[in-house]
Amino acid sequence: MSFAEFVHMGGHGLYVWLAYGSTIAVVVALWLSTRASGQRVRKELKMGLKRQSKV
Amino acid sequence: MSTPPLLSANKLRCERDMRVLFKDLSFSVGAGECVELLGPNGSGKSTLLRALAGLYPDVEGEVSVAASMYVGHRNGLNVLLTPRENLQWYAGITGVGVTGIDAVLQRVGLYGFEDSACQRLSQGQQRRAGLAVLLLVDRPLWLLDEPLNALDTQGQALINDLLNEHCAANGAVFCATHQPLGEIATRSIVLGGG
Amino acid sequence: MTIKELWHRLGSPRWFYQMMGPWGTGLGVAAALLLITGTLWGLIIAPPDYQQGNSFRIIYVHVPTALVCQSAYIMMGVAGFLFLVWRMKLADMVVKVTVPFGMVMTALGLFTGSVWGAPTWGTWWEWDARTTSMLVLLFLYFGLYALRQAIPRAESAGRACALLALVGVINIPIIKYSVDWWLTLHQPATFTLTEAPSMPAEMWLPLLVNVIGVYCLMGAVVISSLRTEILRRECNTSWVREELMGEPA
Amino acid sequence: MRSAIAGQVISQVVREWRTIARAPIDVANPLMFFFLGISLFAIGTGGEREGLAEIGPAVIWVLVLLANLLSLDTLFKRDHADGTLEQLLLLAQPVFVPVLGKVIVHWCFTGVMMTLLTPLSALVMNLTLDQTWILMLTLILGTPSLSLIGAIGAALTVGLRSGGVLLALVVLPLYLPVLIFGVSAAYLAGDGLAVTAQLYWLGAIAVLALTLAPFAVTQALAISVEQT
Repeated sequence: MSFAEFVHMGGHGLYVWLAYGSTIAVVVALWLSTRASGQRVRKELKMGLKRQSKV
Repeated sequence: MSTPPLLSANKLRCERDMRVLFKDLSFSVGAGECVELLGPNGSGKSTLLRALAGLYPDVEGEVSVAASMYVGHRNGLNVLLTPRENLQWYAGITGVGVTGIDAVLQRVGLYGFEDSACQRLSQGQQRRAGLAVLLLVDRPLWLLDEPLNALDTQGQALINDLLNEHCAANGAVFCATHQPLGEIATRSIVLGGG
Repeated sequence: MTIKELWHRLGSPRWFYQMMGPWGTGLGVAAALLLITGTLWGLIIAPPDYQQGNSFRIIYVHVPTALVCQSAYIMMGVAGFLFLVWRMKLADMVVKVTVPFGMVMTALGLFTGSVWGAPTWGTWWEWDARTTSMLVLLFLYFGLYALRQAIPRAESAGRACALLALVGVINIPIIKYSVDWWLTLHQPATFTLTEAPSMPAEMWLPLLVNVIGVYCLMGAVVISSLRTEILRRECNTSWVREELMGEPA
Repeated sequence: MRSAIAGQVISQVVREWRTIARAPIDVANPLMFFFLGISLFAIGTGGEREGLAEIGPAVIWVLVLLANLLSLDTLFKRDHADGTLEQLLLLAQPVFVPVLGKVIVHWCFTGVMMTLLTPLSALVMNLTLDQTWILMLTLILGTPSLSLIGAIGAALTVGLRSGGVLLALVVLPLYLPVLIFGVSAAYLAGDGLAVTAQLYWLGAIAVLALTLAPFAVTQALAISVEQT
């Protein structure tokens, strides 16, 4: 099964790749945003605590 | 004070919008006492009162409150109805009889205004009608939030009489106020700047 | 660890924060592995459907998201009940944290469903019973999200959303039944998406792998967002200070 | 105990009735909106009679839903503003009884009113007599659950600034089953088919709402009151 046929998906390529692409994009984005918000909140809290300890 | 206190609070703590309003606050109000709660604006007076009345649940610490009657900044009156109709509603939902309504309205100085819609009464008169509920629904503990504002001198005299009578009849009053109540307050608690 | 002890432990966010750390990463890794194998398996190895050809492969992404967004709402309903009745702070955080995840998954499920409908039914949007009840579920998620934003105080917002989640979860079966009954009665029962004809093993195995993978993903996302939320809410406690300061990461 | 509860309900109903009598506009608005909507649809389809009969039941039911939604504000907004809602929560034992009284009065002035006016709206929509009769039956069975479920949404959003749109977003998805069974019954009646299943479902939803909703409303009111 050559790569071109694989992409063509027997005529339904557009739909299959649209669905899979969007799912992969959303799942990866979800994972990244969860990690990012975790780190951002931890950084903010650490800064807050540092400021408190200085006062 | 042989009878158990009508209101006892132990180590109350309240944090609101990341600011500690009060902490380790303990006090008790026995029968016959009239305690005034003083403190600048935003020091948590209203929040404490509403918590004691059971309207605000986010206060930590143990509280034991006898059957209480809370009157807040708002009068608790439907302005479309007349004072009499409002009191009839109060009597209905609490199950007390409607017979005492006329006497109560006269006691707070609303003789002749019983059947005019509250929206046509003056601010002071509406405040008196709001206080009339205290006399109609007879409960031992009164939780009052700024009862004196929007009241003229006779109104303030009326408040003093009502408080004295209530304390004399073994009731208790816990009242948040700007101007100190003066001599009728047996004790006062001041909420700090927070 | 008896149930009673677990229940007591769950009451303290600190225990959850420390205990669930490894669970969060573990589920995350499991989700990644399962989803990658399931997707590749469904894309390459699984045979095409005799009727729909390759567009049938969309089932491997559509069905898992459709299932997980409904289970997420039911989880919120249960958490809402726990918060309202037993005042478990953790349950409030679960409701708050699951709404964005559920909303994203429902939107994704709707999108993949309509993409699948295009070659199968010839239209991008078909008022089929399943797509409609998923659309209603999306509105229920919007309702929860909007209510959370509309109430300034965190504690009141928590209680209000817990109550709405509970009311919503009671209504989901009724909505589902009435939509299924009305829309399938309304137009002849076309090829139903989820109850596909009895599929041969090599067709539904990747589907099962993906479904488990998506549930692991939900576990991972919810747990890690929960741990962040716990830090945010307990920020002025000593254990959080020690947790943040001690851990230089 | 029984007389106390009866006393509560009567005093609440009397109070609501007086409030509405003093400010009838709160109740009249949704009804005006209902007929305005119907005439908009009629004009929109160019008054062409077959088209109207085709969409008639669906239009009437959707407008009943929206009119009910508009009228939900009158349930708690006034009491929340003037402090009587707090007093109700503090003084009434049990609280859900007067709350139920309020919802019943609200239903009388929205659901029942629109049901009684159905012959008029059915006339405008050129529906058959059979359809009108079934439409009224479904409305009288369906509108109680609209008011009850709507009361939960109203109680949740009573103190909020963005109350209106939020109320619609929260409540309309929950109205869907009632709409579906109501509209489908009217259409089936139009074809002369049996509609007992739909009526049973509408009745079941109404009973479920009647038993569960008052407690949810009371809990929601407690949440709204704590925010002021």
